[in-house]
Amino acid sequence: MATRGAEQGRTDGRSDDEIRPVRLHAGVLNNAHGSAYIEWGKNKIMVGVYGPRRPSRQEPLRSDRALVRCTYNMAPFSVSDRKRPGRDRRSLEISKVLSEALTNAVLVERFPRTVIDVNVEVLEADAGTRCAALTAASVALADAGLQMRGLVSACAVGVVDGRIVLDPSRDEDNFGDGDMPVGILPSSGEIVLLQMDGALGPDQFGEALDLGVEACRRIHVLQRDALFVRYGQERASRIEKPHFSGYGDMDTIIMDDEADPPVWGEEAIR
Amino acid sequence: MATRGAEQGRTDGRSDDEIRPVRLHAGVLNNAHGSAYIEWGKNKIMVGVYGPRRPSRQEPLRSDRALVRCTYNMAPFSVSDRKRPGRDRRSLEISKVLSEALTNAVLVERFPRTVIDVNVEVLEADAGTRCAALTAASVALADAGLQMRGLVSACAVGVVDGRIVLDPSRDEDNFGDGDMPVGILPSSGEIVLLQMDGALGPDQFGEALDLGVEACRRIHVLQRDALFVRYGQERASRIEKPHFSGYGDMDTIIMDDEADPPVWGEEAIR
Amino acid sequence: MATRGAEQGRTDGRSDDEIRPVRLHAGVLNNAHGSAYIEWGKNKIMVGVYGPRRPSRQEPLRSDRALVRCTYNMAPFSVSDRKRPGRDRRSLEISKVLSEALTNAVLVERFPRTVIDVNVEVLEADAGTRCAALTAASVALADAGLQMRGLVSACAVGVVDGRIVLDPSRDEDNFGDGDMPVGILPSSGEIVLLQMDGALGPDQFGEALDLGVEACRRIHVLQRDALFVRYGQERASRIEKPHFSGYGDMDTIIMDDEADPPVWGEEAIR
Amino acid sequence: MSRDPETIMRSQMVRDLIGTGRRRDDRSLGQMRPLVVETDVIAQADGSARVRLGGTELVVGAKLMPSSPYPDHPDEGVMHTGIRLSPLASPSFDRDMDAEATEIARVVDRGIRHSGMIDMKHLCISPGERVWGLYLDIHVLDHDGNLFDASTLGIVLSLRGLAFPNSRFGMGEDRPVPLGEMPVTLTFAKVAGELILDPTAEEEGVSDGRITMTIDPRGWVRAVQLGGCGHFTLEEVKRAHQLARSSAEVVRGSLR
Amino acid sequence: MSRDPETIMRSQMVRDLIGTGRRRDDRSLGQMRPLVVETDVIAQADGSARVRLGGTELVVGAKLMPSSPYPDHPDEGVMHTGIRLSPLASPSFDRDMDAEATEIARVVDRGIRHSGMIDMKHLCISPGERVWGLYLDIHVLDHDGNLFDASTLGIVLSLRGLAFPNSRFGMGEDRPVPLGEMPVTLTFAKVAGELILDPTAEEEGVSDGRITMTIDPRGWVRAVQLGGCGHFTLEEVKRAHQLARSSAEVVRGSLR
Amino acid sequence: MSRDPETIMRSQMVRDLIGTGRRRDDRSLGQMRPLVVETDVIAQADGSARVRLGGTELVVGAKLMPSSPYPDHPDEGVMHTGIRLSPLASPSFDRDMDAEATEIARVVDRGIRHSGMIDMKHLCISPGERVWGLYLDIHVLDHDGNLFDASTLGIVLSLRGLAFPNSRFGMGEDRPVPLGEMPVTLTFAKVAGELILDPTAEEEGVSDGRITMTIDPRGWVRAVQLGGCGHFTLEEVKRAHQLARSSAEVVRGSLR
Repeated sequence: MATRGAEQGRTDGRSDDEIRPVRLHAGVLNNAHGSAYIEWGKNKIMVGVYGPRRPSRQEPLRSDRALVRCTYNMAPFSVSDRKRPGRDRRSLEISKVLSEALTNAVLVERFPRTVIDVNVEVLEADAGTRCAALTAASVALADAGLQMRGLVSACAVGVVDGRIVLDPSRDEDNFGDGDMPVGILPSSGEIVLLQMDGALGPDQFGEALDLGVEACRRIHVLQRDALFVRYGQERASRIEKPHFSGYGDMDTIIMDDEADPPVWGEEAIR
Repeated sequence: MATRGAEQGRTDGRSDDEIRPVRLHAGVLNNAHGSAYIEWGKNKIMVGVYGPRRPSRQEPLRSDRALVRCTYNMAPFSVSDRKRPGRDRRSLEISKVLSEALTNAVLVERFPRTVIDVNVEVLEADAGTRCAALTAASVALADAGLQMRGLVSACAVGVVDGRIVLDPSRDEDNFGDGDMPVGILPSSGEIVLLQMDGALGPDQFGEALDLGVEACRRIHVLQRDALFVRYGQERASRIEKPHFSGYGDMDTIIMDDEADPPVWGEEAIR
Repeated sequence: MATRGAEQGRTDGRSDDEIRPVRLHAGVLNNAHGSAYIEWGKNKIMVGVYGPRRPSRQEPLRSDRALVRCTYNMAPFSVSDRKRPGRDRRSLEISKVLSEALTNAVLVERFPRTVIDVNVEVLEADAGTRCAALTAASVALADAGLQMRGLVSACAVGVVDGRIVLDPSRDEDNFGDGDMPVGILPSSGEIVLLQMDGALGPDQFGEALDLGVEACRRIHVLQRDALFVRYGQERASRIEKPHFSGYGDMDTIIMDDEADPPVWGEEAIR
Repeated sequence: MSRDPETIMRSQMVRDLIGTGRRRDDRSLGQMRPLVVETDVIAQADGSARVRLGGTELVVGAKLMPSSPYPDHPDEGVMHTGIRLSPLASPSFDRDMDAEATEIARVVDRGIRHSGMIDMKHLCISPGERVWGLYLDIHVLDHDGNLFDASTLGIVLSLRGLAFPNSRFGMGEDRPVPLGEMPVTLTFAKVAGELILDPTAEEEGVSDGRITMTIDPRGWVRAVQLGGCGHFTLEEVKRAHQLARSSAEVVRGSLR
Repeated sequence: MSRDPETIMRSQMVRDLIGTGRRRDDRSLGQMRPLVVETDVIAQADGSARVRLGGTELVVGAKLMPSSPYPDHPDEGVMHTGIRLSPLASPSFDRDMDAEATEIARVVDRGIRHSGMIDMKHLCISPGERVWGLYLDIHVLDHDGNLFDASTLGIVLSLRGLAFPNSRFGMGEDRPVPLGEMPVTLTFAKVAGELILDPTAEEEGVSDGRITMTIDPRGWVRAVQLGGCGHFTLEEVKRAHQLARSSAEVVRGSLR
Repeated sequence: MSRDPETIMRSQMVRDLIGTGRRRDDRSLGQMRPLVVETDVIAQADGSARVRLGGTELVVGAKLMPSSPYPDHPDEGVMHTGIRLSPLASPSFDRDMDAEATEIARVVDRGIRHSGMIDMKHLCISPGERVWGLYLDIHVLDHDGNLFDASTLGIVLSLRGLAFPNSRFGMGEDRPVPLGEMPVTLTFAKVAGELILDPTAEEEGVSDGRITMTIDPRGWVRAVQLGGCGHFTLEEVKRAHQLARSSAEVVRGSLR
């Protein structure tokens, strides 16, 4: 694929269509029914899935499908100024859009009157947390053995100095002109997460969208790799499973567009 | 009726026993089972009723009657300094006394184990909101087709410079010596709302009470008119129903003590 | 018992192993199923017990035993600076440790799927409230006629100027080097409340613990006396029951180590 | 909330008795229950009182804390009245009591505030900058009806002897807070068409409403609150007013 | 949340009709409902508007209050957008609506903010010290779908005629707040594979998702939000974008 | 909360095994689980650590923020310890965990505070005006028992290498925070009459109580907490104290 806009340069030296390094691991927690850990640039996010299950508190259920209930939470130490613990408006909105996007990923009709809890814990935040969380969450859902329509893959597109760039960093997000997180179901090509704020010219919108969708497909390869490592080879045992930092023996998946990914049908997991 | 105390004058030029202009409309909302909109002086209040129904959340019901659950809420823009959204102590108390007063209006024994929700939204406040809300709420209950013991009519009495005045304005309320909201069931003459704070001399109390009760009967006429407009002539269709501001075709009921109101039994509504 | 450390003196003139004056009354409230009032130094605490009962709100119960649910609350006027009403972290922790300690006192297995509510209201606080509350709470549980394994008796031990002292006062607590509340089941000798913070040398820990356990046994005598006054003589009628202040006719139990307490089996109460 | 036959019969009995002018505790319809009071019961408070009105018992603590004035009243102190309906005071308090607690606190507050027992200008320290905040906290320990009247009594008694805690805040010597005359709050329940003073919890439970009035020493009405889904005729309200005025004198006399 | 046979049949009917290019209220798929607007409806607000979009009705009040700037933007005012989904507006609002309310408020806020209709620098009073806080409060009175578009309309109209309330705060004479061009928000639901503009509550209920776009006068996209468990093909999103641009011109024209 | 036969049998098995001096994971009764630690895992924190103690895993982040001192300690920094029992860490965390979380945070805080590992006077910037606020936030990711000991370990490790972030606040160069020796927290569960160190969640579930002690380098006790409806004989508590002292040395040695 052609490298776009590399001549102008970005603050971290990436070309305009380059995604930050991503490391993604499935099945990293003991208790959660399914889990995934992602490092995406400096973002560090843990996702744990429980369900389908009956909730312990009484609450409205759906008679025709499972409720996917995502809770996005940021650790107090995840950002520069300590964040006060607890729910705020931003995390409430992100929880809602992630819940809705993930509802498309799971065959929710198969689990009526249940809840599937997807808990997202942002340990370190560096722009693009919702895309990283969504990417990891669908891997965690697959790790939980849920019957799925497909994984959801996500990546943000930004506008910096009038240029469309992929996966904006924190500086580019803060001082850029726009941010558009995109999440797709690669199995069908459908878009299930799309938000945007800032400014996109009439022609830029389509261009940004195309770039975002293409990036999601690259992310999808990493998701399949992570599940392959977890289930294909079984070399990562429950005890000695990969973790989120620099242990020598850790299975680290560095993004590599050239790699030929193993064929993997995530619909058939477990 | 004799005009009392007109010689001293009031800040807005009313005589002491004069009520501010009142406009009252029934059936102004599409979704609510019953609704009413009132403009009383500069007060603007919308009331919507749902019920009798089973509440969606689990909560204690009464096996012998319906619970009338009034929620009084002020819009943030309804007062001079922006009001923080959410429940406060004042609105909690008003919600309670309105709920209790309205319980007398509805034949609650006919709807055991249900809830009747009366939602009061104060869009603009200018003294006397609880009386205006109560007046509109009982019209909204009638509009919902609930079997009723009668409407509740309300009006406040104030003390300004030692004089008893009807329906004090905001200035009179802030700088006056007392405020006494009165609400009655005109069908039986019983008092169902009575609060007071300030100072009323031993003889003034009875005088103020008499004046308030008499004013409630005047308000009652307006309530019957509003229901007559809504149901008697059916000239206000569901789609082109009257609204709360100066549309040319709006049915506006200006208070007029001399008018001979149509005979109307609110007990027989629907 | 020898008076330890009396030569150094304490701010309030007590010897190191001397407990502040304690007055304890059982059955002081009309509505509560069981109640107790304690004055311990300047601490004034009321405890009321309800249960075993089904809670009015839906909540998780235990199929094998009753839940003992203690709520420790401080009145806004109980401390020097007015305390904001409502739950705080300190009261939440104290409520939890008191609940757990009292679970040992009651034969909870006899009341499955119920809740026993123990409400502690601290009217005046002066160091050592949790021990005083626990002492009174178990008397209130006995007063409620619950089948019990035994009373729980409690007293704190402190470290002041390197010396182990019993029942530290507020000054000693604020400026001392350590505080260790101890609560025991005198019937079995088991320790059911133990917290500590500050500094206790390797040998001091055991010494402090021994002293605390011994003090609990002294407190136990007072608890039995209070129940004897309430049930043994029936001289305190339901109407003219003892109260928490200086009425002339009040039955006041001043702590007295030498007194020969009446034999009393609290296990057999009611 | 369901009503079993026994409860219904018992309610009927209470009503019938009152219909004949009598009450279960042998009081006359216009009689208050025995009142036992004590002041200065809480050393940490700047004023405090304990009130036992029949089977109803509560403690009030008053505290003065330096505070900021409201911008529109720069030379007046601020006053806050709160109440805790502790779950230990009644089995019926095992649920959200916010609406009930708020109503009581606000009605009692209005009676105290408008009676002029405390002149808010006396609570000014430095106009526009610093005033005393007066916190009146009511703590209910046993609920057997009529919390309104007992609460006002508790506050009034806690105010007697209230002193500015100047020494605690490095502002010189403590000195007493000047006080006006005390207001009295009187509550009537309507049962079987009769107005009964100082209702018990049982009487409140069978009543057709409640009316509460706060009366100052000159006989002026300072606060009124009708509640409990009450419906009173005009004559009943006026009669309650007359009864409240005469009863206020009795209470005032007994506490002088 | 259970779906009875009647509801299922009704839903199918709505879908089938849209599949043939028609809607229950006889609109074309790309047509908005009748819009009735009125401004300056709330005297206490510094700007206000009432919007009736078909059966959806809401009031917006804008208020300016002196406030402190954020440390990282010392010369800019602050803006807060809130929404009340009053229980009177829909039987479905009889539960916690926090997530829905927050999403609408934030999406609408982003569209207004990024469109530049209000330059936050114009809201500066004294850099680093005092700025105007602009509070935009949306009050929903009747909910028949598409609260996003109606909310943006209400805010835009409440801003027209917004004046700095200098006199209220002793800062001289009131003067109008300079405004840029208005943004327009357009929402499409996907039903039976079709994109329909300005969906009713019933249409939202049977849809396979929702896409909301805010378009500025130059045709630039200022905010996008996909929701409602939506799944849209790339082509559908691009088509929504084209439709939004042309529809924005229609709305803008009708409100000029 | 109902206990099915399988759970009862399994509990009995765990108990019986411990009664014979063995544990399901083949540890001895006084042995801790394998401990894996890593520091500086969160770049945004001023100090951070990750701890894996058997199947329990948590991350601690320490942050320093300029703050105001308490009036009664004008020359000391302030410290706050918080914990998040994230629902992803255990199926049993799908409910209100406030009481549990508060207890852990407060007990761990007391141990750290009283051990003197951080002298609060070192956190003073300008006496009476500005001090450092030290925020210690524990984030539990996997719960397999003994959160007390793992939390203290996480905090201690996050403090090692903690630096004053002077540069972030325009106060000159960053410099390390002076540290004293580390405390160690040891928790024992009582099962079948035996004291077992570092219990798993399963062992906690069948235990007759829990006792937690924080020991400083001189062997002094700095915090104790008995919990879990525990009932311990005097001898058991004293034995726990002895075991804690010796175990603390082992842990301390392994982390030096």
